[in-house]
Amino acid sequence: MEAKKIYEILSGRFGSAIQQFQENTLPPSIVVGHQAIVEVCDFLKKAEELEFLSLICLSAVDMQEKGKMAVVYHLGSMRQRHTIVLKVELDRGSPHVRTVGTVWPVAAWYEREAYDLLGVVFDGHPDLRRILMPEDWEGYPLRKDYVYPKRYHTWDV
Amino acid sequence: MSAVPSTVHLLFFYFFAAMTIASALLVVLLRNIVQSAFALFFTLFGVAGIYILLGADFVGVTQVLIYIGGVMILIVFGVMLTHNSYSVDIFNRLGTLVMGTISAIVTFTIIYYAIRQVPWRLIGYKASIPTTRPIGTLLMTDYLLPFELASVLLVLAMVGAAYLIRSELRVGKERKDRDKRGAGLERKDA
Amino acid sequence: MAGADEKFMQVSMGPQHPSTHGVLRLLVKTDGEVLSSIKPYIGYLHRGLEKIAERVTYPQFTPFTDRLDYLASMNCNLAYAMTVERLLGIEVPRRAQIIRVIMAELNRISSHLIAFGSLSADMGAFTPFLFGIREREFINDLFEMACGARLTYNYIRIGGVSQDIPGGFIEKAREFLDYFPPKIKEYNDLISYNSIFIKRLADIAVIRPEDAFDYGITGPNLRASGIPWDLRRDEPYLVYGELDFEVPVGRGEMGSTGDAWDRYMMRIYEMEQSAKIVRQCLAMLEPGDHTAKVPKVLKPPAGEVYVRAENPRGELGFYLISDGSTKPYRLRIRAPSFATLSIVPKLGKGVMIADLVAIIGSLDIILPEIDR
Amino acid sequence: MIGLVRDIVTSLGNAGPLVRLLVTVAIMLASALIVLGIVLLYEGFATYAERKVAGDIQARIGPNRVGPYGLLQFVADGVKLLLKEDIIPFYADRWLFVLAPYIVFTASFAAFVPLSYSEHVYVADLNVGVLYIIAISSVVSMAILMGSWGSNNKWSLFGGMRAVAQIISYEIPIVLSLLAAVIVPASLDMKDIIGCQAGGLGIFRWLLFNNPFTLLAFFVYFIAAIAEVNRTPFDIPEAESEIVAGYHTEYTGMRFAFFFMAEYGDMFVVSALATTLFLGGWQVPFIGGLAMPVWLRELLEVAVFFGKVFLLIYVMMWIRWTLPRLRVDQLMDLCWKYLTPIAFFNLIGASIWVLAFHGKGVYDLIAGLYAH
Repeated sequence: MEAKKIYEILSGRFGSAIQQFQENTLPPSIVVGHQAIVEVCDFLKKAEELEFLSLICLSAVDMQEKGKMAVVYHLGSMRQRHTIVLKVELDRGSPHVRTVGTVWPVAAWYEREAYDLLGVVFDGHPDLRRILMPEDWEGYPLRKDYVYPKRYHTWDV
Repeated sequence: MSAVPSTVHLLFFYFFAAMTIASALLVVLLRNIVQSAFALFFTLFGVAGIYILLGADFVGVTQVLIYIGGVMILIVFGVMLTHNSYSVDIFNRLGTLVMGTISAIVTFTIIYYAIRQVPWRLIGYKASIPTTRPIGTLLMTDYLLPFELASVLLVLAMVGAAYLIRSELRVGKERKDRDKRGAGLERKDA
Repeated sequence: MAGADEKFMQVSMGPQHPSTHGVLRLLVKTDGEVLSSIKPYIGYLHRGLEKIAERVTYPQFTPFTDRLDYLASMNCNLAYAMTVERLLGIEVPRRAQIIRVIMAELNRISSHLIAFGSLSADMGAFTPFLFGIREREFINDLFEMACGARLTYNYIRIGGVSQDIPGGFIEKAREFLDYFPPKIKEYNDLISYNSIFIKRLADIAVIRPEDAFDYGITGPNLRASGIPWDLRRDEPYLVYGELDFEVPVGRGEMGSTGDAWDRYMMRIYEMEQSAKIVRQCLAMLEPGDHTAKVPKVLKPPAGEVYVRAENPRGELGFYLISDGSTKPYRLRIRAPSFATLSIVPKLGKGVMIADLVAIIGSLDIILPEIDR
Repeated sequence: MIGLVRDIVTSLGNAGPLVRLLVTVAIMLASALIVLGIVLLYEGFATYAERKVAGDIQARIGPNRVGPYGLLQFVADGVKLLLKEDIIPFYADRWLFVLAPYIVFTASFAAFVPLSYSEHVYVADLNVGVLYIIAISSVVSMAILMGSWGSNNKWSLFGGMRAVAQIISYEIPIVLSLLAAVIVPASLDMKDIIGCQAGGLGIFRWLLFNNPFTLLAFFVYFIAAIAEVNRTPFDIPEAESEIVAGYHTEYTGMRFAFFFMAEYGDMFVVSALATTLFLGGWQVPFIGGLAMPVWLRELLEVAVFFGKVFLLIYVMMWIRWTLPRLRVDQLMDLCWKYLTPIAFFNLIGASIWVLAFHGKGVYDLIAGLYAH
């Protein structure tokens, strides 16, 4: 299915929660309000002609100039052979979004990574801990304004 | 064995006797319960050695096979699998020490006199003869009833043990079923 | 001995353990030999590749992709090169495309050889591993001819490949293709259909299709669950669309579909198919450029792409955001093994320690890719 | 040996008791040392052979640097092990940890005593020889448990538990199938058992061919014996890929070597027991009846005995480098659900055979038919 059509279906159903359609990305993306993301994802997974059964990738992006933090969901459907990108833009100061781990369990790990590296907090996540960095690491390394630490415990970094 | 000059015989006897007594003392005196269980190994081994010196090679070998290969392992397993066997510290408090000494002295006195009283039939040194066949024959003729009774007892014990294990399994299964029913409310493991 | 939960013993499997395939730590709770829960701890190999990417130029990042999945660096190079090309809109010459396919498929074979060998070694049979190494040497020789390296090739570059294949390569590759398929039969005789091996793997850790989707499982592991999905066929890139090959799918030959044995067997089947692909590509090779005209300084227009490619261990995806400068604004690497590992806690409940080894071996995860 | 002692001591005549004692002890020590030397030499070469066999099976060369054909590799290994740092983990139970390897080695060494290497070459002629070997090898499981507990390592404990469960379980089919053979000569004495296997066209009076039940008993025994010495496919107590070498995880240097040598010693003992009981021991096939000097006959007998033993050891090595490993529950299934019942019925069958045919074997029965 065309991305444009998916966008239309979604806006028809969720109204103002579906904010924008970006055609310049590849694959095209839909910007979704962060309150509705779980419902949108759930709908995309379960709707008959959409069947986005797989969450291909979940990434967090630091959009420093806009003062936003984006979480990007790459969804795919193997049966329908289409892909779509969902984006939620969050306040960079305190990025909070609800977890989609209830829709796709794999998101639990992706979200932990996003939390670990960019400090996005996923509300409702059962086990939001650091995953790649040591548990007592300070700061979120993938943020653009990240300051490299000089020391970690007794080691020079 | 007894064809070997008696000095060697004696030497071995003292060796095994010393080993038995020393390790038996360790069993009693060691504070670490696992270590004392393992010390029992040497006690049993020493006893087996004495059996062999007495010309009872079959009994000696059976002692090693059953007591060390079987009973010992069971004891050690039991000790090891017991709760907190790491931290169990056996205190020899003064009261128990005194009581233990007294009862030990009494027991040994009784045994000593018993040994002295029995009119032992001494057969002297004889070339070692195979004991396996006579033992087998005796077990199947004169001592058939005790032998069979012992077997029945063992089978009973085994069945009992199996039953105990099974009942524990059953309880465990019920608990598991109950857990499964309540599982929906538990949080998901990430 | 007993931890907080007195019924269970807590054992740390790893970070140094022979069969966690790298520095993976699994904190397992066991009741005797039976596992009651598994908690994976990763990150021991975290090198911050995504951060590094933001500080180096586009071509400079290519060597780092070698270190993603070091058993299949060609495929990683390929996925990254395709991502940047998509952003730049570069058309790769046909000869380069074919060479890329040859390299990617040869690397797939060599990666699967390790996968099959190390699973067998985990199951206690060490000989298949060395058989696998023996054939892998051949492929390494081929790669060495092409690019001089034997592990981290850095051969597939943005715009094409670093240099044309040398003379004698095609003959040697053909020789390999004649030599290799009979060896697959040897593996099958030796281990695949060994009844102990089947007993150890069949019906172990069955991944049902819905779980496979939920946990983002891709590649051979997904196909083992009975889902015929292969990017090479379903979203063809390079010249894959013109090639004739099959996508093997798990059928539950020895147990249920999606069990460890199916996952293992997928690799064997795929090696056959890859050999077939390489043979076709060798026949398709015709003279031409080995690389497109790529400017010295790459300055892609602002934009973002997500490109994925079929790696031996699943779909490797690169989500690349460019702000118009010479360096990526954000490069997110979607590593197949990362998603695959996330299913282990679910699969590992109530199995035995020996099965856990089978699970990890049959999922064929690789740690540098997970930790990045 | 006792006979030798008696002869020598008698020849001393009226020497004082102290001299007699010293001479006796000296002879005992000397013979023990000779056996120890031979055992150590054998164990060294067995490790070399293992590696060569493995190399051959895995299409490699194996050791080839130290000495001609790498023959002195084991010496180099021995020196290396002696020079290695001897590590005792801080939290280990020192006494048990230190004691265990010695007990394992002593038990494995002690099992060499009642073996009969040729008609006149033996250390001690015990009339309960077979039982003695079984008894003394049960000490091994005890010592393994000691070492695994003493290491204070959870993996070691797993290994120890597995080892003990396995050794104790497999002792049952071993003893039962040995009994099925032993009832034919009606003796537990190695010499008697071998003596009754002479003649019969060289090999047909071996207990292996005595009756169908002994034939089956041999295979049950051999399978169980592989499990008894913890070798693949039954090497779960030291399964490296699962529990990191099990009970000898924490052992280094010479202490580790003791465990290692004990394994090879046990391999020899179980093979020698199989040879003695089923394969005619030192009976030289086909030329048994020929007249020849005693020294030549003895030499030939020793060679034949070792040849048969090494053949069985080779089979064990071959199996090890071919098969994957069973899982712990499958191993127990094999023992309790298959081998033990088979061994039981086999024993009953063998007893009935002995009763029915008065201990005559198949060969004797057929020969009896022709005699009429």
